Amino acid sequence: MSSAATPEQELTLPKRNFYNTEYGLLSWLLTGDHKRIAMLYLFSITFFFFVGGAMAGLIRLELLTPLPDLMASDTYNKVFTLHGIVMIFLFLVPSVPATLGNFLIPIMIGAKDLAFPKINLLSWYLYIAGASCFVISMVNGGVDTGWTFTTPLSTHYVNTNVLTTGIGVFIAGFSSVFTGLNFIVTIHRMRAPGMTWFRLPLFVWANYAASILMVLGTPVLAIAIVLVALERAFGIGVFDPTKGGDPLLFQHLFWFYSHPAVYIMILPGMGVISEVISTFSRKRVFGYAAVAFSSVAIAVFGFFVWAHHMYIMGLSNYSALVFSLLTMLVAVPSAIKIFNWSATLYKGSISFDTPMLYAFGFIGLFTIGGLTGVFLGSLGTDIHLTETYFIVAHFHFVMVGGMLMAFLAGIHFWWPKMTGRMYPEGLSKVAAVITFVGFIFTFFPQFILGYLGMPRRYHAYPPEFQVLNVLSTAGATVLGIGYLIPILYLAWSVKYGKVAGSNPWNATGLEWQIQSPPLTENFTEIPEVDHEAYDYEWLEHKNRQEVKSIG
Amino acid sequence: MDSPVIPTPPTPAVEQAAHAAHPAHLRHHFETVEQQKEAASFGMWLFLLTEIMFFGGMFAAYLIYRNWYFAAFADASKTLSIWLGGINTLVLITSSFTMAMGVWCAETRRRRGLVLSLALTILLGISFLGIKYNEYSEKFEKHHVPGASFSVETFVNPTADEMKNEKIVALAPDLAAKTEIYFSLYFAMTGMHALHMVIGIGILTVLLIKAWGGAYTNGHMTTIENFGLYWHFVDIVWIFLFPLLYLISRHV
Amino acid sequence: MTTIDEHHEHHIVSPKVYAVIFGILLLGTALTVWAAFTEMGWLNPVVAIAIACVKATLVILYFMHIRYSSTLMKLTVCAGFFTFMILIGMVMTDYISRAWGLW
Amino acid sequence: MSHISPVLWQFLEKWLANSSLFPAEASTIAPYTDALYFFLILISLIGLVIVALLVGTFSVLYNKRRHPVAVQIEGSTLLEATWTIIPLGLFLIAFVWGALLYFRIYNPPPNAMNIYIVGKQWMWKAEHPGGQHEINALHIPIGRPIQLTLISQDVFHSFSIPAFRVKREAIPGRYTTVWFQATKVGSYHLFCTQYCGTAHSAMIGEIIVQTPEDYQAWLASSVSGASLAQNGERLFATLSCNACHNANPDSRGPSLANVYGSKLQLVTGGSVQVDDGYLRDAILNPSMHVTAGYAPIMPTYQGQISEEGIISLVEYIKTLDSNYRVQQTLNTTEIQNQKQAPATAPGTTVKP
Repeated sequence: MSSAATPEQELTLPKRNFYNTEYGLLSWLLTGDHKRIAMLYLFSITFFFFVGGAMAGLIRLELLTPLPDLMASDTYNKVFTLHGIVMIFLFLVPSVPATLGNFLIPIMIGAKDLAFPKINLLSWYLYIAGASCFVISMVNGGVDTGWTFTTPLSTHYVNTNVLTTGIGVFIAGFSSVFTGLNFIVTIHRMRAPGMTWFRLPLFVWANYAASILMVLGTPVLAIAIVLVALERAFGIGVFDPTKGGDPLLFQHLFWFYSHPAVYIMILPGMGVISEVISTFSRKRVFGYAAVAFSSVAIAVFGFFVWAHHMYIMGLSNYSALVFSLLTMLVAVPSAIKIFNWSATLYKGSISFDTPMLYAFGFIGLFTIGGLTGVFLGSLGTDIHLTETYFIVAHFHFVMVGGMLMAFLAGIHFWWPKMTGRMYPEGLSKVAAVITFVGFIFTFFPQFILGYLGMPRRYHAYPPEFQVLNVLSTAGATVLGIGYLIPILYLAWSVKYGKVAGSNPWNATGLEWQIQSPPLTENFTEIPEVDHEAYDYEWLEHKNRQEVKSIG
Repeated sequence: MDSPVIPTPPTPAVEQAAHAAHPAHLRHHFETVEQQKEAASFGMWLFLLTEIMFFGGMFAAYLIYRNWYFAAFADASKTLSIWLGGINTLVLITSSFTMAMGVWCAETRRRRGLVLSLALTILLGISFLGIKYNEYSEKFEKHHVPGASFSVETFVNPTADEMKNEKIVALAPDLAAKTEIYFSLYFAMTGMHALHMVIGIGILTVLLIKAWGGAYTNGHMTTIENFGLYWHFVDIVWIFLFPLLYLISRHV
Repeated sequence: MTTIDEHHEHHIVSPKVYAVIFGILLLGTALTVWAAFTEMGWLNPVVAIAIACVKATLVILYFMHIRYSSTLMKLTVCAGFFTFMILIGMVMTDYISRAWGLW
Repeated sequence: MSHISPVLWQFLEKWLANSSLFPAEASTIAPYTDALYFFLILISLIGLVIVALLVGTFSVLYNKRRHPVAVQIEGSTLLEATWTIIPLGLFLIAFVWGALLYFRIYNPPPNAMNIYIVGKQWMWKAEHPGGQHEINALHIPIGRPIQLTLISQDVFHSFSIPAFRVKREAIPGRYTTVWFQATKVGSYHLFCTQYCGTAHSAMIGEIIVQTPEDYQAWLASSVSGASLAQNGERLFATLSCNACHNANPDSRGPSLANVYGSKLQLVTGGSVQVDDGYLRDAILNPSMHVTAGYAPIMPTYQGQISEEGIISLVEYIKTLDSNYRVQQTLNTTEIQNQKQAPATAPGTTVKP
């Protein structure tokens, strides 16, 4: 796909771009450039994704047979704990915001950088520091509390590296606070002239909403973890039932962050999907305002529903009613988004490039993931389904099927912008399909397992569950391959890929109107925005002008 | 599209000409000094929001346990000295005032005033911590620090205790044990607050040295203003901690 | 440019205002200690919190210049306290209603 | 299939035949849960099909080759309102239906038979009122509502019986309850579903549903000592509870006759309904639960009685229906002590 406006022979990489203004390791480690920080994040996130993925592989391999035969129970518990911690704190939470968001938000709003470049770099260092804590705890023998750090298990009953891991979560949490803070300030303060709120790309809206959650939610997790650490170190008794504390209070504080955290994870992904769907159907997103506001609505309602993780944990039943009702309300904005995306295709001019395939995958899997959320939000069915593989399947459909698909859609969509080169198209489409099929095979059987009652975090299980588990493990193999292929061809494309040109998809965002890879300063002069987001007529007009001026 | 990468110096917009920027203070990615300033203070406020939520978790815990174990909380609160707490409140409010004056000096470009205000603020901050240290060490002596050495003796047998606080009502051992939760929250909340003070004093020292050298009184006082926000926030936390921890049911 | 006012002229608060606020804060501290020693029944904690809220509001409005800041800043501060209230309020729905009955 | 060896084929066949796709419906609640479950599946399928149809049809109709120029459409308030309100309505139905089911599962009928469950790392201990004691198993009769009162002595556990569609967490320091009525004889899985440490996946057991006759036979065959109430009575005496709670007119503690289920006036001014949880709290944190008219002199038993001991005491207090019965306590206990060896009775384990 090359831009119709640019003849083939002109496609060479721009002489100056943000990669070659400075050289050397230090120029990367001390950079203030949001694009370079985004690339740093991309590397570290990908690395930890494969660490977490390897853990997932071990889990699935263990569950191939009903017997606890591959590893000891302790090891298994440590593996799934680290799988959760690594995937959530080191991959899902920072994935889209810290890589794509970091790279694109300043460009999309017409700014030269994020508001606080040094804090942006600090975020990355905090991320690495947090990750190091996890690695240290892993090397020292691991931690087996589950990523949820349930008290009093984490405070009194396990002998593993809870403190180190807790410090890691605390630090990684502040990394995400600073990213969110930076985004909010940037989006409020740094928009180019003419870039009003309702001209912002939906990706920016989504990241804005997620940033609000990061800034306001994460500190509550931080304090919960601090109290767990104090409880462990000094026995302060705040969560200890024998001293009069309430272990459920920890659940409240923990989920006050950790439920909104799932929206931190999914919202930026939804932003990516809005961009991709619009670009490849050559149409303005259907009901722009509704999609934008639904992001904000999800962010706001996201704070009101956390206790639906605690229905059977001894939450007051009256409270459970309230939280169940609010949970139903938060499902609505997601439904709006799905329908709006579908309607965007109507009378579009759809092409099926790789990002679009991933976006279709997202819509399908996220719809299933979202709807099964209703099963769990509804009090009666939650009793049977919670803490089983149903919930595992549900959040993997949303997080992996939703978020990861969106992340891959975004990476494939903006790869030409980030590197200036295209990846092999046929292969990438094959990878997208493999991922989708592998995903369905891995996680769909887990819904059935869940209704059968197979508990999550089980090392061994009754033999009659084996067939479905074998299916799931087989699917996981396919899924693993699906994730490995992009890494290979994307790495290949950095050197050998076809030069993409500045706007290979003919997209309307400001980021596509500058060279790829961009200059360190992004824009030679700050653009005056005079058109709405996704204005394809404006783009066509602009392209015609350019052809004329060149001719 | 392939124009040279050398950043063109930002041209101040016409309407901001009055603020005509000293280029050294305007970072390359901002258009105007005003924009940079607003961004900085907005960022600071967002950071303070995270601080609100950080303390919020502890306030929630406090609220719950205070309602559950009110008698224990009331009793334990009486072991704190209102004098020390009250003086500390005054000290902190005064330091907030000197900080505000420091901001004013920076805004009106009074170097000596700024240096004096910052020095006073540091001094007051340190005296706050000194008094706090006094209070803490008393808790260690009386075995009121939660953990292995915690003892409920004071509350079970208030008359036997050396402390001359007749107001402590003797509690049954099971209820007296709940004072540990009070002290846990006391140490967690005041400890976190003190930690913020320590960090604040550290930053203040740096600011003081820079202000001595003439920084911040040259029209670029954003750093001072933002630090002021932080310091006032720490003050606000204490404004709530004082009545909540020291003044539970003193009238009985 | 946008629906809410995001930019604002810089306002220098005069020392006189600071001094007045400082005075009120000192008075408030004295008042809250006095109130704690006065028997008011269930009003005691309410009064203590109310005084603290007034003091905090004064600090925010004057020492922290929110009174002279843009609407955006005012909204930001409100958003912080709103979220804080959600945390407290929604946690309390559980703790208050636990005592209501068998379930 | 001829190239697959017959042994492997047989294995496959057996393997597939023994695998399950849908859990047994073995309680009165199960059909209700399944009904809601199928309703939700139906909604999900409809939603999924609509989305798939929209995306699929548009992909075919408006793909680039067939439809080279897109028609720009802003949006449609009417359509958007439709797909806001219809899902909202459906979700609200799911909420109301789910809430009703929740009431059903967590509101035991008054005639339910109570069995105590104590969870610990990593086993389930069941205490039948008759003194029968089981580990990682629970025998219950068919056709009779059974209420479980759960507690954990260490971390959170979760008592899950998929065939009954019920589940409840065993919380440290607090009783929770759940009830069910089995409808099919058989043996069903019992899982701990809340992650509880190393051997979490070994904290499993069996729910054995029997006909009333078999159940009676099992009860008779597995009496291992005194009943829970008798154990509690002995504990009541050994802990000298009856020194104060002796129902004499000048006693220092309130009489416990008929206290269970009554409304108690407390010194703090409030009144409270006496249930299992209240009795437990009153034993462990007595000074926070002082009956009006009495002094807060009762010592705490925190750390002195095991959870099973507290359960026995609670069971015993439930049986106290007259002052005469209370005064008999010591006598019967002595008789009990003569009659059997106390070691077999699990409820009386008194920690040093």
